[in-house]
Parts: sequence; C-alpha cells; structure tokens
Amino acid sequence: MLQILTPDGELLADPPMDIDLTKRLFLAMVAARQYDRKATSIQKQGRLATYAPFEGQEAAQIGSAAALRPDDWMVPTYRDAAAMWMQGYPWTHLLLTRMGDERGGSPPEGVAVLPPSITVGAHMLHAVGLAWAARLQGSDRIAITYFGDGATSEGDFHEAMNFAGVFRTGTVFICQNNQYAISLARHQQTASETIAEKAAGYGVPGVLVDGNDLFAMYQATSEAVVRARDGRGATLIEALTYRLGPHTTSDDPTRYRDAAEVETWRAKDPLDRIRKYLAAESAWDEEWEARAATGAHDEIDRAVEEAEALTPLAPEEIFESMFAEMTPELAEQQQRLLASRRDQA
Amino acid sequence: MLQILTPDGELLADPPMDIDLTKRLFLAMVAARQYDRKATSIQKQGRLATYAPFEGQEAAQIGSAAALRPDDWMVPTYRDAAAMWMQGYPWTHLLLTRMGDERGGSPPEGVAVLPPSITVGAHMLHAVGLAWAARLQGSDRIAITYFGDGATSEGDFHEAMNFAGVFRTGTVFICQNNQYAISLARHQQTASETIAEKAAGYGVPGVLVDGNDLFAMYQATSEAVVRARDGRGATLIEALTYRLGPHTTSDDPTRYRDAAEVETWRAKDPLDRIRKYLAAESAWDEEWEARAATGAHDEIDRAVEEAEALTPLAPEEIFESMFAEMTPELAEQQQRLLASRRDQA
Amino acid sequence: MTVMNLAQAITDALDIALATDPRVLVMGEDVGRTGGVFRLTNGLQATHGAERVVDMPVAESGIVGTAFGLAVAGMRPVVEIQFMGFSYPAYDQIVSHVGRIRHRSRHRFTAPMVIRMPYGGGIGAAEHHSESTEALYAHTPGLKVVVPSTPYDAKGLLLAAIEDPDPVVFLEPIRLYRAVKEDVAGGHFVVPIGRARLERTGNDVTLVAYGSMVRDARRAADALAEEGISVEVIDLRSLVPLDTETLIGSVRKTGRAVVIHEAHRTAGFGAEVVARIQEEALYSLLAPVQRVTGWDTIFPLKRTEEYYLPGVDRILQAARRTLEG
Amino acid sequence: MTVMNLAQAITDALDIALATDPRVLVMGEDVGRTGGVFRLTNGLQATHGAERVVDMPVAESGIVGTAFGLAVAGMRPVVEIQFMGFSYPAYDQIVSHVGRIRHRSRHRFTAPMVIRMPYGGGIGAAEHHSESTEALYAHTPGLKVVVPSTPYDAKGLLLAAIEDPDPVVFLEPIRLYRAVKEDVAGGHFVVPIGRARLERTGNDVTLVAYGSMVRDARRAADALAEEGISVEVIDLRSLVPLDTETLIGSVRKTGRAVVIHEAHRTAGFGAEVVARIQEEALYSLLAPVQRVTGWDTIFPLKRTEEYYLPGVDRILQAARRTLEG
Ligand SMILES: Cc1ncc(C[n+]2csc(CCOP(=O)(O)OP(=O)(O)O)c2C)c(N)n1
Ligand SMILES: Cc1ncc(C[n+]2csc(CCOP(=O)(O)OP(=O)(O)O)c2C)c(N)n1
Ligand SMILES: [Mg+2]
Ligand SMILES: [Mg+2]
Repeated sequence: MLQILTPDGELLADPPMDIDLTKRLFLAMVAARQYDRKATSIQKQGRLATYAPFEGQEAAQIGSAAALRPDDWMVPTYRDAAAMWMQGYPWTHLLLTRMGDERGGSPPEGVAVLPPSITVGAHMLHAVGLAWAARLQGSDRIAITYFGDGATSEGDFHEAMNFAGVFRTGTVFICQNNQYAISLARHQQTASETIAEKAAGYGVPGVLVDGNDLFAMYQATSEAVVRARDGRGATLIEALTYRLGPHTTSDDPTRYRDAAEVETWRAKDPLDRIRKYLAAESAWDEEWEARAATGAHDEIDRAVEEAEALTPLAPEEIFESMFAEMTPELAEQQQRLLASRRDQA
Repeated sequence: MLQILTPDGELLADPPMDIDLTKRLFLAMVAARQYDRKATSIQKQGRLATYAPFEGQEAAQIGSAAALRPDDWMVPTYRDAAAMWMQGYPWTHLLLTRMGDERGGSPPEGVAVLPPSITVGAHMLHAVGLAWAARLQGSDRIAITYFGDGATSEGDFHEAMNFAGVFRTGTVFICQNNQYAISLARHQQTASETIAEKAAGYGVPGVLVDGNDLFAMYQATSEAVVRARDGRGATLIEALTYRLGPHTTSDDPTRYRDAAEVETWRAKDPLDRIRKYLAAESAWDEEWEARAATGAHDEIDRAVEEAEALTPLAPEEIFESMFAEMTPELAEQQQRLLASRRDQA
Repeated sequence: MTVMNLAQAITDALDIALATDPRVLVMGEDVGRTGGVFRLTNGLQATHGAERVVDMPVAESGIVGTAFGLAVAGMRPVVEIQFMGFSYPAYDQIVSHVGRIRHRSRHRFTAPMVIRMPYGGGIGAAEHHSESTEALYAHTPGLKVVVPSTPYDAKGLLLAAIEDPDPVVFLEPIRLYRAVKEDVAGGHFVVPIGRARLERTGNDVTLVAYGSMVRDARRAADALAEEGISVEVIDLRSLVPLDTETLIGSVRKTGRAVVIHEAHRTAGFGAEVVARIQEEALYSLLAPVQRVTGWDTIFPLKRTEEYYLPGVDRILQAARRTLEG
Repeated sequence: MTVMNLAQAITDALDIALATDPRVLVMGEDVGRTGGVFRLTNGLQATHGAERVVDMPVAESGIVGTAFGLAVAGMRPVVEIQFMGFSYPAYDQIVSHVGRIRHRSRHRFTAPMVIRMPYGGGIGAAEHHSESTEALYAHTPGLKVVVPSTPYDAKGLLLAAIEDPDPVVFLEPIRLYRAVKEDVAGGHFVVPIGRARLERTGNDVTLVAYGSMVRDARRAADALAEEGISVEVIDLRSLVPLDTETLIGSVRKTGRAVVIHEAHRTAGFGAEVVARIQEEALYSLLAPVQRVTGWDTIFPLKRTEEYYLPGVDRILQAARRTLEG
C-alpha cells in the first residue's frame, strides 16, 4: 500500500508537494469538512432531502482532485462533493441538488464535472467515453471517475475497466474503498484480497493507496494523470479509507458495525495527520486553522442561503429540459398542467 | 499453460485416464465432428435455420464434460452441442432447436442441461444459482457453464465470477477462448494477457489450459469439479482453442482472418493428437475409427429424420408454454388466432 | 387479526413464507443485517438465518440471474430490488431469461420467483428513486405483474406470488408503506393474482387505479360523492393478468372512465387499459376515457414533484371532463 | 438519384455523415472489419478509418455508456446494437443516463447520439433475434424513437437522427432491409423526425402501421381496394414524437382504424395509438379501433413464427370487423 505520511504524521518518503500546496489542500479539507457537517445538520432540520456524508474521505477526494487540470473531466458519485468542489463545482449547486432542485446539476460553464451519479456503477463508462473523445479531439484532457467498493460489483465497472484497457483511454479510476456499501462489508462484496488487483484482469495498472493520506493520494493520482495525459492509458487507484458517518442521513450504521471499528478509523483521520505534519514543520497553528474554518463556514452559509433563496422551478419548467426543442406531446402536457392549476385556483 | 499431450501426440505428463476411457472419448470427438459436419451441410440445404459449428473445439467440450457426473448441471451456449450431448442431451433435440422448434429446449427428464443460451453473457449467473441451490438442498451436484472469449466482456461475466467468489458456489466456468467473437480478435476483446488471470480479481483460481488437449481439459476440469463438489468453490478454466469454421453458417471468416492462421490451428487438431497417441499405444486403427464414424453418422441421420418428422407445433400451442396456467389474455389471443385461421380457410 | 400497515404486511408475508416453505429465500442488497432500506426485511435474518436471508453485493443483474438459477433448481427466491429505478441493470435477465425459460423449454424448466420492487414517488427522494415503469414489465411476456394498494392485499398477494409457479414482478407503492393501517388476518392466506378489487361501487363514472394512486382515486371519489356523483373505484391489483371482466363490466355500467397512474403518459399502462375499454365497451362510452398520469418528463426532484404527480385535483378535473362529455 | 434498398440507404446515410461531420463515429460489435452482421457498415471502416468506425468488445452496456461519454464531450456517436434483443443489457444506460442528462443538467450537458437497432421477425432467426420492444423506448422520457419503412425515409431519417441535438433510438425493420428498392436522392437530405407519412389516402378505414408492418398494411389496402373499399394507410415513422395530428385527422375522416404492430399486444405501442385516437376522436369513431399485433408470447422460432406475426389476413379481418361495426 502506498503510504507517504503515517497516521502519526511521520514521513515515509519525500512529500509530493511543497508546504504551500500542503497548506492549501489542508485548508480545502477543513472547508470540505465544514460543508459536510453543515449539510448533515441542515438535513436534520429538513432543509435537505437526504445527504450522503463523506467525513473520513477528505484526503481521498481532495488529494486526487488536486492532481487535475481545471479542464479535466470529472464523473463523480453522490458522495464526492469534496472532489467536485475542488474541480470548480459551487457549493450552491451541490446544495441545490440535495434540496431537490435540478438546477444543482448545471454547474457554471467551464466546470467539466457531470452531475453526480446516483445509480451505482453506470457512470464509470462515461469517463471512458469522455477521455476517448478528448483523444479524438486532439486534446490532452483526461477524465477521472470516482466510485465506491460496492460499485466494483456492478457489471458496468467491468465493462468500463475493460474498455479503458482495450482502447487505452486516459481515464483515472478512483475507487474509494470506504469498507461499506450501505451495510455490506467490503469482504462480503468481493473475495479478492484488494480491489486494486482487479485492474490486472484488464491489462490496466492498479495501485493500492492509503486513502487517508493526502500525500499518497496526490502522488498516485498525479502519476495516473500523467500516464493518462501522455496517452499511456488508464489506471485504477484503490483508496483505502473509511466512511466515518452513516451511508446517508437515513442510515443507521450501528446496525452493521461496531463503535470500536469506527474509533480505529477515527484515529486515522486524514485531517489529523496533515495537521501533525504541518505542526512539525511549524506551518500550522490553531488560530490559522480556526480562521480558515470560520471563513469556510461563512461561505457555506452563504451558499445555503443562496440555494434556499432561489425560487423553485415553475410548473411549466419541468417540461423544458427534456429536449432541445419541446415535443408536441410535452407541449400539450405542459398546457394540461397549467390548465389544471388554473382550474384549481 | 497446462498441456499433457502435445500436438505431435507426445506425453508431457501422465495421462489422467486409462486407454479405455481415452478411446471412448476419442470416439465421442469423432461422433461430435460427424454431427458438426452433418449440421453444417443440412443447414446449407436450408434444413436448419442457422448453425454455429464447433469444429476444432471438440477436446475442450468433451474433455471437460467427461469430468462431470450425469446429474451435474450444465449451462451451455449455442456452440456447445458436443458438451451438451456428452451430458445426455439428444442429437434430436439439438437439431430441433436449430430447425426452429422450441421443443429442442426440452430435453428428457434427468438431463440437467439448460437450453443453450443465445444471449452472450447472462447465462453464467444461472450456473452460480444452480450450484448454490445444490448446496442449500444438501446435494453435491455442481454446475458447469460454457462461454466464449467474447462473453468475458459482458458485465454478467463479472457479476457471475464475483458472486461465485463471494458465495463459494460450486461452479466450474469453462471459457472456450476460440480466438474470436464473431470477427473480433481476442486481443481486441480485452487487454489482459490471458483470460484465466481475470479469475484472481474474484478470489477464484484461474487455470490456462491447452483446450485442444483432451487430457489437459479432462484433468483441469476434474480438479475443478472436485473442488466444487467438496464445497471449496469455483474455478475458471480458460481453454485455449480455435474455431476452425465460421462463427455461424451466415458468417464469412475470410473477412477477418487469414487462411494461414487457420492452417496453423488445423495442425493442432484435437482429434489428431489423440489419434497419434492411441496409434502409438497400438490402440487405434483406421477401420475401427471409420466404423465408429459411420455408426455415429447413421445415428445422427436418424436424429435428423426424427426431428424433421416431428409435426410442427400447432398454432394454439405457441400460447401453451407461457405460464403453468394460461392467462385470460393468452386464452383470448389463442382464440383470436384460431378464429382468424378459420376465417382464412 | 392484527392491525398493520402495508410495510408490516409484507414483512409478515415474508416471515410466513420463510417459516413454512424451506425453498424460500429472501435475497437482495442490505436485506439481512440492516433489514433493507425500507426495513421491510427487518428481523428476518435473525429469525431465519443468513443462509435464508442473504445480503448480496451491489449487482442487480447478478442478483436476479443468480436467483433465476436458484429457482430453476427448485428454490423459491424472493428478490428485493432496492428501488424500481435500480431494476434496469437486471432488465436483460428478466426479459431474456426469467420470463422465457418455461417457453424456451416447453415447461421442462421453470423459474418460480418473485422480484419485489418498491416503486413510485411522493416522498421527495433523490433521482431514480421514484420510478414507475410497470409498463416495461407488463409488456414483457412470461411475467405476472402485481401491485397491491392495501396491507391486506399486500400480504395475500405476496404469498400468492411466492407460491405462483411462474415469475412475478411485485411492485410496492413506497408512499403507502406506512400510510394506512388495517386489520389483516394472521397466518397464511392468499389473494388470488389476476382479480381486480372493487374499492367502491357507483354508477356515474369509473376510476381505474392501482398501487399508490388508489388512495388518490378514493379521495377523489369522496369529493365527488359530496357533489352527488356516484363513483366506482377499481383497484386493478394485477396488471398481468388484467381483470378485463371487472373493468369492462364497470365501464359498461357507468359509460365513463378515468385511468390513473403516476407512470409516464406515453405508452404507459393506462394506454392498455384505455385500449381494452374501447375494444370491449366502445358503444357504452359516453365520453372519452381520460388518462390522468405522470408526464413524459423525468420524475422531478423534491421541490417540484407535486407538479408531476397526479393528485386528487387532476383526477377530479378529469372526472368532471368525462361527466360533461 | 440512385435505386437502393433500405439497407443500402442506411449505409449511404452513415457514409455521408462520416464524410461530412468529423464528430460522427460509428461503433458497435463487428461493424468494422466485417461490416456488421447485416453488412450495413460494409466498407465504412476502409473509407473512414478504424478510429471512426470502431469494432467494440461484446458489451452493450459498455458500448452505449462509452458512446454517452463521447456524446457529452461533443462527438456524435452512432451505435449499432446487433439485434434489438441485445439492447437490454444497455437498457439501464439508456433509461438512466442517455435519456436523462439534458434534464439532470438543465441543458448544460447533452447526449446527441443515435442507437441503431435492427428489429423484428419474419426471417426465421434464432431466439432473441426477432424482438420488437419499441414500447420500452417510447415509454422512456428523453428519447426520440424513429422507425423507417422505406429506403428514402431510412436515409433521410437517419441523417436527421444523427443531426438531432437529442438521443434517438433508430429501429430498422430487418425484414425490409433488402425487400424493396426505390429511388433515393444522392447526397445529403433529411426527413424531419416527428411527422407521419400518408402512404395512401382513402375514406373508409385508416390503417396505422410503422416499420415492417407498413408493407403488410399496403398489401391489405390493395386487397380491400379490389373490393371497392377505400383505405388510408399511415406510416407513423416516428413513435416519439408522435404525429397525432395526422393520425387524428385521418380517423376523424374515416371513423374506423386498425393499428398494426408485430410487438406484443399488452402495453404495446398500439395501445398508445388507440388511447390517443379515443381521446381526440371518440365521437368520430364508428367502430372500435382494432389492434392487430404479435401475441403476448415469446416470439416463436422459425417453424411457427407465421402464427405470431400479423399478416395481411389478420389485417384484412380486422379491417372488415371495423367496417361491420
Ligand atoms: C444501480 C444501483 N443499485 C443500488 C443502488 C442503491 N445504493 C445506493 S448507494 C449503494 C451502495 C454503494 O456502495 P459503494 O459503491 O461502496 O459507495 P459508498 O456509498 O460506500 O460511497 C447502493 C446499493 C443504486 N443507487 N444504484
Ligand atoms: C448480449 C448479446 N450480444 C450480442 C450477441 C451477438 N453475438 C452472438 S455470438 C457473439 C460473439 C460471442 O463470442 P464468444 O463469446 O467468443 O463465443 P463464440 O461465438 O466465439 O463461441 C455475438 C456478439 C448476442 N448473442 N448476445
Ligand atoms: Mg463504499
Ligand atoms: Mg470466441
């Protein structure tokens, strides 16, 4: 397993980035955690529909996303808000989706991040197609896709890996193995020893990485991105990590795992070890972090306000994004709905 | 690659069977080839709809099927007539399907062979369920499934292998890698070096076997069957072989492969090498083989006659096998069809 | 007799089936330790063991394909798909194999199995979680398609489905899981598949609904009753086979009908109901049969799902339109 | 002008699209070296290169999912599924992603792509090779569904589909691939999607068909003409969007209609056609609209497929029944 920084904050190899970038990414993790907690708490108040927290997976997401160029494609899941945000997806849009507003899926122009996939498995193939298109278009954009340990059981994972191998597409597959797919433990998901080793069956390199180690994630992803950009094909990265929270806000993890297990992983918190490292490098102090946390908190508060202030789509608008040009059927149905609302009023 | 008998008929290890069984299986291959040629030729006369020949793959099918107990489940494809016949499926039924008669899919009671799968990929999962059921039923029946190199690209291959790994079902996966999926060459199908190595990604053993070597196929399958029967789980066997004929009788293989390639493989004919071996053991003579071939030929002729003599299903019968008890809709439709035929007459 | 809601009735049916038939298995994602995303299999693994109530990896095609093999070998698997929207990866297994093996083998092999799918919207769920694509399954030969709307029917129909010699797609209206309680007989009983239920009798107009929409149809009938309009409400309960007799009998009597479902309009099951009515009862029709359906749009997210779902108002308007016709 | 059959017209359209739009890709199983199982892509790889005409591994979900990614990134993939019956493994990609991305992203991302599927029976093919499940795709929001029945329309509609900003499922009647030839304009032209074609005008009864059934409808019309019955034949050409105007206009005029498809009857697209007719033209109907369809059985193998397929006789009988009504 690739590890550069131990849970105790000790370096096992040269860090792949300088102190400035380390600080920047640490603060990104701090901000992401603020978001995660805010989202969880406003969900409890009924202001979000459901929410899938990523606490514990910040290094896996931010370390990998930091290795991208801003124009690289990203194909994430419902749990990858931190990675999406790193790639330019606004908090507001992330929140809008969770509030039940389709406009969350429409990030600003220039943000090359697809709306998060809710279906498990299918989206990895999209990253194969996106990377392939880049090659055909003479561009060196690559595509990164995120998915969980559970997703590796779906047939589409297999088809995506196989196509990436055959067509040597510039796709980086990031499996956040957070040990559970809802309640199913990793060892019940597949009998292979690691997920990384599945890559061999596709002629694709697979790397097992400590997913709670920002440095290791950044380094492994950077290497995979260079490979992809150079036309040398895809890589599968297994980020060994842990979901500290519930699957979603409707889940009760005590039904399927022990508090002791959670505590073991809490001790490997991805923020802690960077904090220790920075402190050892005299590049951290509490106030600096607190200030940044407050800044992030306020920014996220504003995003919540903005999302909540947005007037919901009007009834007629639910028909307006099905086709470039509305079909007669939809136009008729739109009229029916409006008429029925008039009748009602 | 497991090889026991070289193309020149030389032994590299002890044969896994005595001379009697070798002779029996050789004659089975001779009979199977008779069937294959007969089917191809009557298809040309328009007496079969289409036909998928297996010439070149006799050892892979007969060597593996010979390792089974008569009550073991078999889940084959459209190209596995030789294996099916070994497991008790009558030639007549195989022909009926090809003639376009559903009764071909209904082998006699006691024959535990499912109708051959026409869709590529899906059927492997059925062998996982069948083997699982045996365990739950306290039986030591196992399930064998046959599929091609192309089928390994389908998501269902992945899901089947993964489930077999997780639930340790007694399933034997026989991939006849005959180098092509219709026109697609094996190296375009997947970037892994072998298909056997894909097994590792599921915590399942994978074995690469010379699929044109009856001894190697028999030995590898026997070991996998014992493993399965003992509750030690599944095995993937890659039988390296070659389809000497076209994909089906509607295919023109000269569009995608060289005559020279075919010739190389003809030199590795699975019948030849056993013939050489038996001859060296003074257990073969031309007349003996010719007599057996004629016997098989006649038997197959009778099967053709029997299948052709069977009165086609009556119009009303196409409604009769949808449910245990016909639904009102189907009964009504049946009446409509009969009425329309009366009107016509 | 116990008072239970629809969710409890399903749990009860599964419990009885597991207890009385050793061939029955319950399998799906998260059905074991955690009792399923809707907790409908809660406690079943503790009672019947992990061999009978099986947590499966995230692979719907795999689950259905494996269950098919189990069924062919003589088991009676009851598969849970977490949400109907996640049944699509298994669609090939269902259409190409589950619904076909009896025909392919002329009765020699069969696949008696149940595929349970929570379906429908109205709970503000995420994308793909509110699907209502029963028309796909109704159009697939070799399957029965059942949709209960009451706790009693849910229990009796599920037990009938598990005992059916053929595969049954069993749709559960999420919105009604915990909406109403009623007295449900304890122990084993079945409600035969293929018979509609007359939810209420009337003479002026027929409302045809199933699953989640039965409640809205009933409410609309209440409202119309207050205006002195006598409404017949039919709960189809089974789409395949469809109880055409009850349907046609009612429309012949009332001369007017409204067909209601939350599925998309175009090629939805409502079209089939309309087609059967006009084939058998055209000359009784006093006005066009109205369809009140979801639209041909993606099912909207929480903020706008009310615009998509047929509600009492749209049913009332449609009923009035038929009464004017 | 060149005389070509439907298969050649499709090849021509693909060739033109590849030649004129560098974003167009043709991809599928065996489409390259061997020119596809029906030889419709014959020669295209030689002309346009293996980067543009791509042989894919046997994985339909993979092919469609990858094409989706290509389309989102600005390419115009044209996918060939070998037979409609092999589209089911890709069904999840189609319903959950291809038809949805424009809505999910409020127009920010789109998937302009074509999924070509040879469909239908009548050629004595093996199991799964004769499917006609257009109703599934017609019921899936966000897709257009197109079915040509003539060489001219095949070319013009395919070019329109490739240029369409939204995904199109393009169904090709296998039985008609080489059945008839007609003059087809050379070079580029489009036939707009969403307009039915009046195959023939008449006053007594309307026959509604699409794809393979148009030929049988025409033959039935010929036979009826000999008896002095004036038949209107509508070739729908596009199921989504459906040209309701043409359909209703015709039925208002004739008062009688027969809807024909080879798909299964229950919840088939014919039910939708009937529903629209009775909604808009009930008071013009002189007799129940008849459906002439395939049965709710598995499509039979060669020896009995004639019993399944609607033929001229069954159409004639249905037409006569409406004329008696
Ligand atoms: C096709 C499909 N099947 C089932 C689900 C329900 N579901 C949502 S998340 C999930 C578990 C996924 O686990 P994993 O891939 O490990 O990702 P994680 O949630 O742990 O990040 C399941 C089964 C779904 N969304 N899509
Ligand atoms: C799901 C599905 N997709 C496509 C096809 C069409 N098809 C029939 S055989 C075949 C190639 C299969 O190749 P392989 O698995 O290597 O088996 P082989 O024919 O070589 O024995 C294809 C693509 C099919 N039958 N089913
Ligand atoms: Mg996980
Ligand atoms: Mg092959």
